[in-house]
Amino acid sequence: MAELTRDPIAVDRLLAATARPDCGAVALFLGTTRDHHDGRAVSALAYEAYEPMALEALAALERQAVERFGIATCRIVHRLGAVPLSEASVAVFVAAAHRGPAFDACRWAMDELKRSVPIWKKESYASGGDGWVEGTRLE
Amino acid sequence: MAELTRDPIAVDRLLAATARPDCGAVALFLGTTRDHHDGRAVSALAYEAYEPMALEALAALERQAVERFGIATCRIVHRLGAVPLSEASVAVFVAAAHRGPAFDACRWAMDELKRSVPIWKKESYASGGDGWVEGTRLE
Amino acid sequence: MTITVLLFAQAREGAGCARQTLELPEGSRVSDALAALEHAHPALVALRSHLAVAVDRQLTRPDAPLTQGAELALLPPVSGG
Amino acid sequence: MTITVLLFAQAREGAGCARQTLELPEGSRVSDALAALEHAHPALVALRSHLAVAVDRQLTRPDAPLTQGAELALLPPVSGG
Repeated sequence: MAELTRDPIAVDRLLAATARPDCGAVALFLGTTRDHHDGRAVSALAYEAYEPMALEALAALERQAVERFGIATCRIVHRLGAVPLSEASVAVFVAAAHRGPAFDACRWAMDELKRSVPIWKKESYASGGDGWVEGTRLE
Repeated sequence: MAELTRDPIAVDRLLAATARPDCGAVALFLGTTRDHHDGRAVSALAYEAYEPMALEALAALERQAVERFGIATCRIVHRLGAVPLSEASVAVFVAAAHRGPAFDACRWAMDELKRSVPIWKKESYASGGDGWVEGTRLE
Repeated sequence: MTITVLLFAQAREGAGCARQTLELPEGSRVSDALAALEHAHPALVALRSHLAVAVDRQLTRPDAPLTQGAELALLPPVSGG
Repeated sequence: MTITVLLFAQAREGAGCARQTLELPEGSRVSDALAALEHAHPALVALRSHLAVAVDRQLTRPDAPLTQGAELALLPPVSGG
């Protein structure tokens, strides 16, 4: 179940929900907010989304990851609004029988997420000002 | 800091310790105990280790992962003793500036762990009896 | 017909609004809506080549027809993750 | 000389003990210790070709010399993870 949230991502709860007794592998990726980007000090980050379309796109990625890699489950959570530095802005959870497909699916889902989901990131700079992060045109 | 523990792996605490404000990516792999193996129903798992040598080997993997992949941190925790089904027997945490090296390092560390660390897994079968899992000769 | 327009990120900031309704003649296409929006919000012109457009949450080409009540979204290059 | 032997997993179960001390003549090598252990615990013979051996936590070859107080470990194929 794809999820958009304005609260901190509840990694522990979601990991527990991802683990399954028939699976030997859980891969998790967390994208965390960084204090620098392209050489500039970043003081804050915020995300906005076209929420219903983003949710549909994330749910489609979850389904495609299961079909493509033969994994048991894929679950994606993206945070919206202000995200403090070092906190997770996105989490991809994958459970699978074996670790190879778990890693492959987790990585694929993150790569796809960055180019196919209507979410936008804005950085505020320590030196003042802010800017939208250069992105990828939806296709 | 590599760790061997007889308690459940404290994933949340370790994730928090792994995240760094200069890193945008955290990859985590959890090996979880499965309820079947080679077609047999498994009712319980237990691990034993040559503890001081295993700790040295895990610490060496952490250092090598940092050097090989240019990541910020790698932290490996392996559980010993009885591990209930669905719980994590091993966890590899990686933080890096970018996700590619984070995934690569996490996967490499798990692959190496399976063949270079003196830890042994014993399965108990639902149908009775038990057995050591076929492993890899140390070299 | 009346359609709803949703604007995000740079498009929202450039236009100074996140959501507006637009009255268009029957038979209008996506490109007609974009032209009307650029007329109302000249800041959108510079963004045009970067925008993707969705109608009712589906990515759409400029020559796609619009219908009464459609939800048109202007989507700058995405940067989630 | 006296060395300490640690046995793990199948080696521990085959020998029926996890740790024992072994008295060996001066100049003994790893292979001599293994022969003495197999003599005391015949179940170890079947494992021999599968075992790795460490002396003081370093993987070692059978012809390596032993010294007083060494810690010799019998390591069946590993299966962590």
